[in-house]
Amino acid sequence: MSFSDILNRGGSDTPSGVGIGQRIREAFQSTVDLFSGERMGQFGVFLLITFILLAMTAPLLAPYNPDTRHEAEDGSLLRLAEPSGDHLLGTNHEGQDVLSQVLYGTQVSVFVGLFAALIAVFIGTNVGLITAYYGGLVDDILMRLVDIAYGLPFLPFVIVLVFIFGADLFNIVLVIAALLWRDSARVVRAEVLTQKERDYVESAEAIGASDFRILYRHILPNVLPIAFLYIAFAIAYAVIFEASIAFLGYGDPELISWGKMLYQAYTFGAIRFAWWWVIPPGILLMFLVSSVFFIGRTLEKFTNPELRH
Amino acid sequence: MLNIENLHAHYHTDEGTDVHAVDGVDLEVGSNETLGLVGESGCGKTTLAKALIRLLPTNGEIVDGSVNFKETDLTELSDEELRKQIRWTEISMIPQNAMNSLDPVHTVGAQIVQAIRTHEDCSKEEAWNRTRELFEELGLDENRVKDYPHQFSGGMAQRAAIALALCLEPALILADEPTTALDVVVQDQILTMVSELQDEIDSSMIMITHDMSVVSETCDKIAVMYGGNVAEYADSETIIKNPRHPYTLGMRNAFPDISKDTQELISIPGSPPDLIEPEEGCKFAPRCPFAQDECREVTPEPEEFEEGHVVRCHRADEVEYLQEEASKRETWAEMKDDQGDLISATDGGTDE
Amino acid sequence: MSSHQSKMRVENLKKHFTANQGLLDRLLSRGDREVVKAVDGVNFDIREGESFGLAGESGCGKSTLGKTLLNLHDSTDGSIYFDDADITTQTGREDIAFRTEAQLIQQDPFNSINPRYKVFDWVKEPLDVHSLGTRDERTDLVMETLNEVGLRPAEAYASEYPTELSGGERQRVGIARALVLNPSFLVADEPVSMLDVSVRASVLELLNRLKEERGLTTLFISHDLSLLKHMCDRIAIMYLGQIVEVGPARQLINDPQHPYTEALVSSTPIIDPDVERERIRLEGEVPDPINLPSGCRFAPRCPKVMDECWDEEPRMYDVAEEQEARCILHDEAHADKDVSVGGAQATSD
Amino acid sequence: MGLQRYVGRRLVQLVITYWVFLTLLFGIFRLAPGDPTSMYQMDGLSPEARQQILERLGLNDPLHVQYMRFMVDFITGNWGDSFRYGEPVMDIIVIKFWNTVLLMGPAFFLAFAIGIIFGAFMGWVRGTKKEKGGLILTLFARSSPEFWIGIIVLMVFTFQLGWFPSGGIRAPGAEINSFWGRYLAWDFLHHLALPLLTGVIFYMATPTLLMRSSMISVLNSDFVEMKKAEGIPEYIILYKHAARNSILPVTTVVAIVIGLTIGGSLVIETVFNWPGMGREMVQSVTYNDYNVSQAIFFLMGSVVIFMNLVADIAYVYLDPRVRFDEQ
Repeated sequence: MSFSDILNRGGSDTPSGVGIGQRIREAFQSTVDLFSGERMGQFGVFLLITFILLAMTAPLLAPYNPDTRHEAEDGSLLRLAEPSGDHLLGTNHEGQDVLSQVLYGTQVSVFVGLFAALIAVFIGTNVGLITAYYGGLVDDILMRLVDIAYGLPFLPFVIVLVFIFGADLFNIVLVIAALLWRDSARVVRAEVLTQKERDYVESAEAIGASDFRILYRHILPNVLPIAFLYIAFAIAYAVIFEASIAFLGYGDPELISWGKMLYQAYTFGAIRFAWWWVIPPGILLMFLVSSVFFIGRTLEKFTNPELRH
Repeated sequence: MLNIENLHAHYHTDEGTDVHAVDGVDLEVGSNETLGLVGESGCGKTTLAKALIRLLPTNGEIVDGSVNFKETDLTELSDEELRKQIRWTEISMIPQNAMNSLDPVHTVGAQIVQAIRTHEDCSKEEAWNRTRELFEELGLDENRVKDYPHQFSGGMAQRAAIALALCLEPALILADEPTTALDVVVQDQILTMVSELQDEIDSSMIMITHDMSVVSETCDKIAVMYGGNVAEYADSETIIKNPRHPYTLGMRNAFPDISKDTQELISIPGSPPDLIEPEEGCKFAPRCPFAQDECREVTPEPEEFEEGHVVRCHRADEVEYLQEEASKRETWAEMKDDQGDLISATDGGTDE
Repeated sequence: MSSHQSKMRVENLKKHFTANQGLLDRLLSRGDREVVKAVDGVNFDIREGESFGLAGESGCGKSTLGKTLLNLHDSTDGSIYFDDADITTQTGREDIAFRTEAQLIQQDPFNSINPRYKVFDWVKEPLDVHSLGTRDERTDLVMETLNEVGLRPAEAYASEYPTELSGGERQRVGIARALVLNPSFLVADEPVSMLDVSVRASVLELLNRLKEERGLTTLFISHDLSLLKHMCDRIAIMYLGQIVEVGPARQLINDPQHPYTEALVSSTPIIDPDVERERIRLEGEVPDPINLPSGCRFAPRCPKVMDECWDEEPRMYDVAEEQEARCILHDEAHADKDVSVGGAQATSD
Repeated sequence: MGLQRYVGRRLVQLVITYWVFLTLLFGIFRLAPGDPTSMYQMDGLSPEARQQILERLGLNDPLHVQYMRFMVDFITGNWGDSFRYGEPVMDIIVIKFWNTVLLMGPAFFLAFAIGIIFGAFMGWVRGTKKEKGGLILTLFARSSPEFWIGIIVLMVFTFQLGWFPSGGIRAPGAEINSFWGRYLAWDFLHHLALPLLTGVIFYMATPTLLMRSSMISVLNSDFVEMKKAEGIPEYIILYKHAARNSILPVTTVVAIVIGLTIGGSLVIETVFNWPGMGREMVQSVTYNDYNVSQAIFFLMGSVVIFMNLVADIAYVYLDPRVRFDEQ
């Protein structure tokens, strides 16, 4: 690296040199480097990107409108048709194309997973940073809240809240996020407590750096790997909970989701015979969730070097 | 009693290269003798000790050489033979950090009792009684045998670890930086006690440390290690007062002596080699003010000068010149200029 | 004493910690909080341009004292005069001015640099925080400082992450960061104890050179008396939150006047096989600075303890030129006893 | 002394948690749309009659009066009547509570027992093919929602192999003579097998993974190396030292897994038509049957809170460092 590169790197608009954005970018870069040689992690990343692409292109890829009720040649509803050239994954009890439904279902799971996780970890990371750094009463009260949140049975709580606020996709996202933040808050807090004891924080205090600077420029970049890890876990939980809510019949009635497809298949008794209706949404659910767990495995090695061997 | 011949121990890295942590070590330890193993971090002293009782981590391996202990080659024994015949009954260890070396969920006494009963056929009461006696001997309250490690202070934990090391009266004790983590007062108490007890049970010891003053006071023989080799080996007095290896000379310069009123501390430039697939040549040559072409091209072999004084250096025969020049600041400073600006002022010498 | 210009004067400084308890404990407890008296009534002054050594065993409060002097801890009681201004009462901008004057060099080179910062950013940060100079000026200053601490070529080091550097190099980066604000006072807390022996000397050499060239005043904290003897003009010995002896470095080591100093010196191993040391064995270890005994704090371990030692805390006595010790052996009432505790250390020079 | 104080402090925490939990419970169900009368509305309920019902149920009182009454009633076990069944909630729930406990309790304990053994094994053989295979299987198990595992289990064991019944708690027409006769029967176990298997597969992933990573870090610790140097046989190092220390962090996820288990009962009971609390709760929420869903929610929360307390106290017993630091 040449000298001018150094200067360019140091040259963001803020008077304080390297911006927070770049630090996050660098943390991200080191996270990317981490995946080299990690086959499980790479597989996870590949799967997750595939799912995101599928979600974005579902309307293009889906052969039919998922709501269309197809009819057989004799004009009757094409119910529970086995997979064929026209319907690669057959049809369901209302003659709708399973493949198209599965593709559209990707959108719900990916959307809920990503958004709920980002909101939850954003809240959790900030709560963790602030409580751990300032301690005292703020810490006491917020951590008691986290304890209480752990004392609530998660799924029943989500269902009651979704029922109360309405089974709208955004509500589902918000309710899941409102309950999931506790995980990342607790872990980030623990990590900040150890980072806080490290000498570089003292060094920042000694030069007169502000609390904000210490929290967001010094400590945050060092807890980002663990925040990324908890984004991965939060995605997994959010996807599972959304699917569970839908399976119990409390999902957004306007949308097609994998959980809802399985709910319909199950209540119709289709698991006895119509495998083509049951297996695809279930398998995809499993793969979507496992993709983030595989990524999480690799991130975990980063946060806990002892797991490398 | 212990005779190490041409020992090579390597660590395999993820990149497929080998770190030659111990690279052809020859050493001897006589009975009731204390050998000091001195060197800086990464010189292979701890690897050597672990290789002796085959405790290398999974990526470590003894690739060549032999460790002859009382006429048995330890590298040839099966794991089970080694465990039953050698470990703890013949060779025990005093760790650097006693607190971490004791299992936190069992009492200290129970761990000593376990070690005794694993190797000796004796009743529980007898083992506990012996443990209490050991505690007494090490200046610990015998009622604390039922305490957990974390209830001990650092010094007490170290004593407990020594009790554990001595419980089977082994023939050889490996002490890996046994007092580095302690304050000087406690260090002094413990070193004195270890020496006394060692005499009492008539065992030998290998004391690993980076502290020249500790080995000078405690050990009969000293081996100075550098880059996986023994650079110089002799009795303590010779190593301290009449060393021949430039590295030993440099270390003497860098070490402050409390008994002196004026002393110029001189550092050795550069930093230790990384030992990944080392090339031919003396490993100290890049930092040595006396290095010549031969030093950079040919690996020096150990050579015996006076009785028992073994040196690995091509120029060890010019002892007077070396000792004279090495005590001057300019020698080490001048040498830096030959190496170029980067290495000159720093100790780092990263490969730029 | 008056002939010396004082850089930092400390009067009756105290730093007590109360065990951190949670909300619930506070509600439930009946006021039985444990107080750790890490620094408990310390007086000394550091003269302009000198190297002042602070020694003691772990847990004696020397690091806490160092950090309190830098205003990194709020003091519980007492005053710290820095260039004749009391910094314990300063806040806001004055504090910021003090921050540029007094800097810290830390012990652990592997922990003291934020692993996410490059050397350049790390050394430049103090300038950013205090908004000093234009961007170009900052860059020049950083490069100059890197050169000064021996990280040459500075350009090559500037773009490195700390993980790519050796311990000695990192310690130099830490020194550069402390120097970039051009301070007049440094607290060096065990600056070489984590480094290899062969490297230590070069870092010490650098600190000595900076002291000469920049006229820095340094507080040198270490547990290693041999090192302090070679680095410092004067040394203070701490025990359980108090200074028990202070005096010129060589004089204090060669002829200690407090039984604790004597024991510390006599426990230090000597490399020269010709010098025999007289060992004074102390019983036990440094206790926690909670529930301190009345009277002399060292009494429970002191080999020379007398009945009077338990009565009240001894004051500092003048024991030799510029040397003071906190021990009633030096009280006139004991003039008949053998007070010459020194001479334990044979000297070879 | 120290231990008592710790337990005492923990009990005070428990009371606070309970209080917040009950307040939340009260608040949430007051917020819920509709009221118990809505299910009668389609029958042409007159406004007067509706007011009468609300009056009888005390739903017209000021909020703080309702809150006080709610708190007192809940603490004294007076949970009111079900709007839907017209019977005391207690009577409806008791049997369902036991049905759930007998399903989820064993699932929870088996998941931990198997997970700890399996995880310890994976940690011990770290770096081998066996470990990697086990890890991938565990990750897939953890990635499957309970209902999906349940569906697969049903498809395989019931519809393909026909070994087990598809749901319910006993065969139609089976006679019940007593409380114990209800559960100590081959028929019950036959019905229990599949839902239990589903629960164990899902819940064991967390303890397994944690035990594995905890085991790996313990195996890297100094004292394990020391025990090897002492010549202690490997199997003793494995169970007496490595596994014993590795279990400590695993106990900290008991709370999380309990929460998952209780929540999971909703799903598993729905899949297998198990007449437990979870399925009852899902139904009562749909029917605005406040009293029932409140009571079930309260019971579920109580189990979680209580098990957290047990786990915390167990941790104190397992780790001498905590036990003695409190003194």
